[in-house]
Amino acid sequence: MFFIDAELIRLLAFVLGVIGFVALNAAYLVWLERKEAGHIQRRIGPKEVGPFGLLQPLADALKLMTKNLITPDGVDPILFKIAPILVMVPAIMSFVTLPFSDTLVARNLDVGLLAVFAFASINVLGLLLGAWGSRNKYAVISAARVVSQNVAYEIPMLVIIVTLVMITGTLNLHEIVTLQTGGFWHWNVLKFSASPLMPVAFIIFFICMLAETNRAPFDMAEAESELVAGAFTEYPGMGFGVFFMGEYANIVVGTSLATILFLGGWDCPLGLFPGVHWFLIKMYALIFVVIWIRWTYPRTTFYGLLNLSWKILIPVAFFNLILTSAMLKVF
Amino acid sequence: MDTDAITRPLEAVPTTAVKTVDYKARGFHLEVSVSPQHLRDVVTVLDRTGFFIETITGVDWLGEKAALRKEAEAAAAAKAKAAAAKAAKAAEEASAEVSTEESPAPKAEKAPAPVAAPEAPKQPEVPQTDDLEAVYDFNRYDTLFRVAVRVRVPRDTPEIPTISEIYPAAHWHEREARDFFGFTFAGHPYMVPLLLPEDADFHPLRKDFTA
Amino acid sequence: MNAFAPNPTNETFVLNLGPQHPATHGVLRIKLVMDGEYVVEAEPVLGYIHRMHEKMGENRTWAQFMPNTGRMDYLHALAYNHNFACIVERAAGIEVPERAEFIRVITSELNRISSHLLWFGAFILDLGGFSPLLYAFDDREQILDLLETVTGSRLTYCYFRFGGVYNDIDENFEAGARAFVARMRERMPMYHALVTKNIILMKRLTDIGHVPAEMCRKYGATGPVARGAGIDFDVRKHEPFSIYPRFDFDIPVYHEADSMARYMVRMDEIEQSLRIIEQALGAMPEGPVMAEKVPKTLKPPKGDYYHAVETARGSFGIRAVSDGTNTPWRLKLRTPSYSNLIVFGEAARGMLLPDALALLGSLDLVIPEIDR
Amino acid sequence: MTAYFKEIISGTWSLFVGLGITIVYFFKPVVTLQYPHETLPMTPRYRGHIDLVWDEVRGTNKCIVCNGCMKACPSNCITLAGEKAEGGKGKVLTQYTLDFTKCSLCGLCVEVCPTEALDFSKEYNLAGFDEKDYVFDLLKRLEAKHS
Repeated sequence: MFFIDAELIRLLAFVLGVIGFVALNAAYLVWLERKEAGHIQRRIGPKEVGPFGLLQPLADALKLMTKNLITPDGVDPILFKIAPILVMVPAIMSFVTLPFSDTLVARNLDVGLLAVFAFASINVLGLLLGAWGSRNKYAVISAARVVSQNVAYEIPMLVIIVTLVMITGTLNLHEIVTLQTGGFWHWNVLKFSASPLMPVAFIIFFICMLAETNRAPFDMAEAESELVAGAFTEYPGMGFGVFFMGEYANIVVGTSLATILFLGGWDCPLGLFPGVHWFLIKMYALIFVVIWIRWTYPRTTFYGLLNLSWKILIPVAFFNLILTSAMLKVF
Repeated sequence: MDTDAITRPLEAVPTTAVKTVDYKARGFHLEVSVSPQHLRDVVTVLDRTGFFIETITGVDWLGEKAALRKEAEAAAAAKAKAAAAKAAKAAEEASAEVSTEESPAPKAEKAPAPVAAPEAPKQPEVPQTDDLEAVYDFNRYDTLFRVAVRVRVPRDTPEIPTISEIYPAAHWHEREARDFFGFTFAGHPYMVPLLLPEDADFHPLRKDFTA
Repeated sequence: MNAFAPNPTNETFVLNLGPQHPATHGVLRIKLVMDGEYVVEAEPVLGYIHRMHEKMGENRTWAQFMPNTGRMDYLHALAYNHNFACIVERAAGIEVPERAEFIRVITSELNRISSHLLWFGAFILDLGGFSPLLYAFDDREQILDLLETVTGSRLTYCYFRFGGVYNDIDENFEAGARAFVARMRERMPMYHALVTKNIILMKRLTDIGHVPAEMCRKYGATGPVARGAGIDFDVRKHEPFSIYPRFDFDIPVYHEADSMARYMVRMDEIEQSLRIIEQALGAMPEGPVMAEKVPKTLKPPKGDYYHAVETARGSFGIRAVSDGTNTPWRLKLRTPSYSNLIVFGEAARGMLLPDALALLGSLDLVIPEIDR
Repeated sequence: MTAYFKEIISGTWSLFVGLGITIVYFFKPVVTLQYPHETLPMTPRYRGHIDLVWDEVRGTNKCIVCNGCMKACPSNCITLAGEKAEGGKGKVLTQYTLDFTKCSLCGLCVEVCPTEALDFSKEYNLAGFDEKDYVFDLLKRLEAKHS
């Protein structure tokens, strides 16, 4: 007889599902981005391939895949090839512990929040190695920017997370959402009983999320008017494609995390019909905002970003931490 | 703008010839001709009085000397012709009562040839080689006053001192003039081709250049 | 100034910015010696698209050179047309009919706005903002459509002739120009709200990229670069040509000498150009658009001539040497971007790469004009 | 200290204003034209490449072979030839070639023509694979149009 662990099958199904979800998201977020950018700029965006240009991502993927995978002269072949995977895989791994709904979660880890952040920090390593390995001056400048940017932004982000963990008292993502159920006034973003600065904390988290995923206005890593394509300058075809997908996967992780931590996950704003659809609505709304921001603002500079982090975000985050702990102690 | 305040220090520089120009017709106010040795003095005066440099224009005067010679010859011929005509007229007047209807014209036309011929080699001030000219255009921000500084050098040894320490802008203008005309700007710190390829050894704006 | 001071080390590297780089807007190459992200030395390398218009001018008649003028600064081609027409008119003593002068001013100012709009979009694109480019193009499209109805082309105009203009304008053009002035006045507050007052943009431009007045004088910088440094210099007022003295307009001058000042000068200039267009449309006389007595083969008298106009980028001067024949002996084209770019080498020293590129964008370079 | 907070508040406000502007445009109709599917009519003065004009009265072109356009062209892209008209006086055009690869669309040829035999075509869809496709035989084009 076959003794196959049911849990293992479930896990495999979930991993496959997650990979499919991520790939589909990465492809269609490109479509969404182009469409949204188009309409913001009063154009249509992709429209030729399929209805509303819906088949455009497939055409793009096909184009990228048929391109020759060149390994340029002088690059470190191992680092050069491993880097895109190092960006992609941790993003997929993060999904393992993200609860999409009450039941839809691959592994409900007790240290889920910690695991997500552990995986998220590998992403930077991938970019650094890829840039370093491709031996391009633009790429190396970009790598230096990515690393210091991430170091600067992990601090306010983690301070906000510490505040949140103090409020909820758990690192289990599923539990964090469960504590927020019952309508939008229970969500962490509006938990004024813990701290009156919770909306500000959410904004800081959101800004840090943008910076961590290298999205505009913090896209200094691939600032195309300065560094051509930054860390991806030397990457051809699908090497670039995987980086690209990894970036969008990271955005999905970031917005999912924001949904879970602050917006009540799968909880309905009015306490009715909770479920995965609410999670997806909130997540895509946040992604819409991310794209909307990208097509509105110019890019910051490197020192502008550090100034923002050290002079505004970190003090405010710490102030929020102290305020929260005081309020938790008092009430 | 007080023209005197500019012209006086400019005239103080040796070898300068300062000439006011009709602005309406020509588009600039002052024309300063100077020998290459004293160019820097003129430019220093302009810098001190607050001018900015607009551009350096090279002009190749190939064939100018030949044209001048021809012109001089023609002028001499005309002069001789006039003199001959006068002489003829005088002669005619003198002999008015003698010859009546005889026309003096054919005699006068024949006359200049022997007169002009010895005059042509009498032009030693026109040398054989043609000139390259560099025209430095200066202008002011506060009032309308354009100054054109002209320097002439022979085509085969076109050496002009650099003014790039006085006006850093000249750094590029001089490189450009060297590219296109082959001037040598003595003392220029970085004389590599600016607009032409690095290994270019031709000067396209010289009139004898053919692609 | 920068929040960090450069930390001098001996480890510099050379970064080749261009000839194909998104921020150089054409084929300009800048050899940067970098210390980390700090620019130690910046040397622009030119000549990748040099077409030798000056030699072309010596090989064709005065009239045949007119199409070339529009191809140097393709963004403000009409000003280049204008200058060449003016210098030949000055040399040959041709009087231009009044209506033609009005048409010249209106079309040239429309062209100036279109040039500034394109610069605006491209500059914000250099700074990483995408949408303002498309909004600016939307407005610029209106101008190009208008100019197309009267000149027949959209970019490299060859519209002015010695003694007038090629075509007369009609009521449709006048109505269109009036509508555009109204539309642009409505759009300017949007641009200021979306871009000028944006904190990110302000942080990127204020106190960055100083080009002070004395540096402008030493390098011969003109146009918005000089006006951003507090120099009240605009050829339209300073050395009036055409019928500009008849119009009531201001020269925007900012004293900060940074990238923001240059940005503001250009944005204010759009409004001033709108004022000129409005006044010119109101005072438009009737009459011919071509001078009657223009000789068929033009032979300006011997001598050299200078004429300058204010283009969108600064003072564009032509020094023409005529030998009395129908072809110019020498045509020297003094282009503003060329002089403005020389400043970059000194001004960019010690800056961070993104700031240096913001400075480069704020100089508003058109490469074919540098490599004329 | 107040400057610090003022900057935070005004800066944040400016960011929201920007978002407000772009979202308004997001819901406004698009202004672009979907080019190959939709086209705009060309303006009457549009300067395409030159074309010979058909003379309705005489049923031929208006050219009198004065070579004015050939001489006026700055880039020497016009070559034309004519022969003595049979019977009548003047000349008849036998060949008119425009090398469009050199043409800069300046219109000096149209302007110089004494009989208005030249005009701008309204063609702008000009793309091809061979340089030789752009050496137009204008006489043939005219005849093809009117036969």
